Amino acid sequence: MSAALAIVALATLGSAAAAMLGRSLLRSIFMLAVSWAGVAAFYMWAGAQFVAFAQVLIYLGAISMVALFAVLLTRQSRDEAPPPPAALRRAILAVVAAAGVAAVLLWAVAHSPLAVSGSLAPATSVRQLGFDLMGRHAAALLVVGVLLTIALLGAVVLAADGAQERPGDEP
Amino acid sequence: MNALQLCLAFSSLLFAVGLAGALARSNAIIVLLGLELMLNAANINFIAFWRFSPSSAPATGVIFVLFSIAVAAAEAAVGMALVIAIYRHQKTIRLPDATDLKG
Amino acid sequence: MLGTGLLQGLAVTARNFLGSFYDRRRFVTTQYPEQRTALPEAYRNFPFLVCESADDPMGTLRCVACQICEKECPPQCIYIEKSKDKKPDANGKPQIYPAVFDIDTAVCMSCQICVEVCPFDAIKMDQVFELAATDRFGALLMDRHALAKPNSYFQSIHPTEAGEVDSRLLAARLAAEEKARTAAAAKAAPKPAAPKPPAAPSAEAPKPSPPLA
Amino acid sequence: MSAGPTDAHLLERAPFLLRDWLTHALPEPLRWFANTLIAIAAILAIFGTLFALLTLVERKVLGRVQNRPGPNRTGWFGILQPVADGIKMLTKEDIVPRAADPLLHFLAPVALLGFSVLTFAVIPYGRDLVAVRLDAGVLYFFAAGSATELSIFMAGWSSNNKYALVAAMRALAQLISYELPLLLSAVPVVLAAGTLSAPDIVESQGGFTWGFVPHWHVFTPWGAAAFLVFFISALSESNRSPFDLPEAESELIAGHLTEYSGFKYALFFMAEYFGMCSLCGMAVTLFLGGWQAPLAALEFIPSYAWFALKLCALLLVFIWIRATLPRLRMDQLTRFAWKFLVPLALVNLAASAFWSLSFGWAGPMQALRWAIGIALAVGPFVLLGRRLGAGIGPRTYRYA
Repeated sequence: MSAALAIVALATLGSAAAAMLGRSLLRSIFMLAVSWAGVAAFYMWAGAQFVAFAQVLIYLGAISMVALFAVLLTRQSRDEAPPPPAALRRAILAVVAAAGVAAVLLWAVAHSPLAVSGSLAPATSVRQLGFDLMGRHAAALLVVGVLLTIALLGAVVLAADGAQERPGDEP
Repeated sequence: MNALQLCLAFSSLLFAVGLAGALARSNAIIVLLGLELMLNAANINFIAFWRFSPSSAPATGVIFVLFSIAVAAAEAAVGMALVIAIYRHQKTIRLPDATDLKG
Repeated sequence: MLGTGLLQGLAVTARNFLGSFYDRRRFVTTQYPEQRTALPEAYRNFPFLVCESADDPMGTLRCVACQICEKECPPQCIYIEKSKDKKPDANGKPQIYPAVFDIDTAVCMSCQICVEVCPFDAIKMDQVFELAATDRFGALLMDRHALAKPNSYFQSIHPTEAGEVDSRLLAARLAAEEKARTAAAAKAAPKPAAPKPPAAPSAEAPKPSPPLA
Repeated sequence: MSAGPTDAHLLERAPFLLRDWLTHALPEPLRWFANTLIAIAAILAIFGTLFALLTLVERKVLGRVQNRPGPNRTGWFGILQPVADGIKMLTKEDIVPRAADPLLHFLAPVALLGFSVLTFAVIPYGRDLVAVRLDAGVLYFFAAGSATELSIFMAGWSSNNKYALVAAMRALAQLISYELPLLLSAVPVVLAAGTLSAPDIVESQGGFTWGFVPHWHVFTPWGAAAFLVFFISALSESNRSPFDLPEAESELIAGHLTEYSGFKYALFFMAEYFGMCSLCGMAVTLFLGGWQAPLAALEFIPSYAWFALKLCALLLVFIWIRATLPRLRMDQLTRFAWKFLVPLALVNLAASAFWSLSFGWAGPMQALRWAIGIALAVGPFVLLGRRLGAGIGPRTYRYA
């Protein structure tokens, strides 16, 4: 049980770290895709199948695609230039800060009295999940739907080119 | 260390990796993806607490993660659109270079 | 309505699909190496040398190595060497013959000019098309042994043209015979002892030599 | 895999009997493992064979449509042609361009094939004949399917070839565009069946009206419309003609496959056909009643035979369409997805909701229900179609 978790965690963390360290942007995104898949594997391990599939569908199917498109549409930045000294200093500071956060979090995790119930949470069926979403959380679902719609429209407006569509381009 | 703590440690480390990436890199896309990693780490916490906590309301953690994923998708779409808009104005997506307010 | 055109297209392909099973006129493919379509008579490519008999092709070549075709050939794919000696042709008359007659089929463009200029009806167009070879230098260079094909073959591939050629040759031969006979008779009347001059008939009718006797 | 039905007759239980005969001697945990392995091996073997046969059938059918016999030299009616192709592929040199990213270049076909094989896990091939009974099976199917896009992009980018990259961009745009209608046209079925589990969706389509009209979703107004949308999107998702833009050989050489040769190329080819098979299988599951027999009298034929029959019929339609339609242009492709299929699927969602709400209507109300249902399915199609085709008259060809 824990061995599976350890393998998943190591793969996820390793690929995430590789993605953050990598110099080639596209390789970074592929590594991130692996790490998101690792998170999905964690959800599977934890018995949240529905969330795992949603994770794969949205992160691997949509967000990585959007990132790839962004990379290809902003061509110059395919490979980052070697870091200037200022960037290097920033990177060192960032790693120190992240390590500090990690240390605090780990200390907190290790020292808080986290009780684990003897029985695991019952695996929820998709049916139950659907009733919950439409019942208790219906308002939140609605808000999320509106948010997604507005975000999509906003993204289209932001990314749209000002140039008019050429009139002769109709099929 | 029990299973819950293992999961939390995993999510803390993932959060730290995402934070380091978001702070250290100058490329806007990688910064955004670092933010996504941090969101993922938070989601892992939700699932872990739902799974192992003694008094878990049915499926609340799962539903929260679903909402979180939806918000993350919206965030990614808007973020990438912003990156493209910045690139169109300034011909670069390195964040230290994007210092002008007027495009 | 949208999609009706697509349905029409699908109907057309379905008709073709089903039709290919029962309609032989639709299904025109022939299984080539086993099944061969008859070539049309007018089909011509690559020249060959006509000989009179299949048993002795080299001895009965009509070609007298006049080299007109070699000179006329646009891509210059014909190479001829005259023989030093003379050999009796099909009619027994001594003639120069081609010691070497090569056609490079890799170069030949099947223009048929060699056939048109030949005064002896000795080179004609063939119907071969399976000349593929593994050696592109040797195997595509045809020598006179490969090129010689009997008159019967010519008649089988181009019967109309072969009939014309044969009747022309026969008429010329008969005319020459007639002439030789009258000449012999005329000569026999004043001077019966004089021998028959052999060169005179061959000069006026190039191809058919006078009959032997 | 479950234990299998016990009350069905012998032919119906044949796959389970065979499996149990093979594994009955093993102890319990090992037996479960062996059963799973057998299920995987069976799926791979059956669909591998189907792939080989499909390449041959496709070429034969295309040949017949063009009034020629198709491959007929290798073996009886060309039956050994797939073997010959396989040997050719295996013995070809495997070329990796010097400027390519060797790791990703290698991983792309493997990942693509892996993801497309994953989708086979949740399709019910017969009564209780499903590899993994997932509660969210349909979602799993689409998740695994969407992951294939990543590997296509991987192939295009790692080749370091401009044609491959352009094709990969096209493939991405196309797959993302058509993923949406594909998902949206599956949602009404989920709504009607009230479950995301593929076997339960098939179960919900059992039974007959008046003894001969099966309760398949395709025989409802919204179901027919959703099936149409799903089928068109499936054509596009599996890169089949007329949506085979990523590998438009007249423009992009071979698309993302340009720099692939030998066995890796064969893997791509295989993944494409596997994707086609799994999408057709999902279409059969969602709309055509899965393994259900079309007539009650024909239920003596085992369920998996019915599934195979429906699957092959759909695959043949795929080939038929390939033989008929020319390729679309890129802008036409995306316009068709966003301006026609997506709105149609969304409206269809409403139609399906109406159908579910009006479940209790009876008598003359039943006729009204059908009328409204048909109007909700056909009306948007006609209106959107007119909008899509606005300004395009029938073409006249001056020299034809």
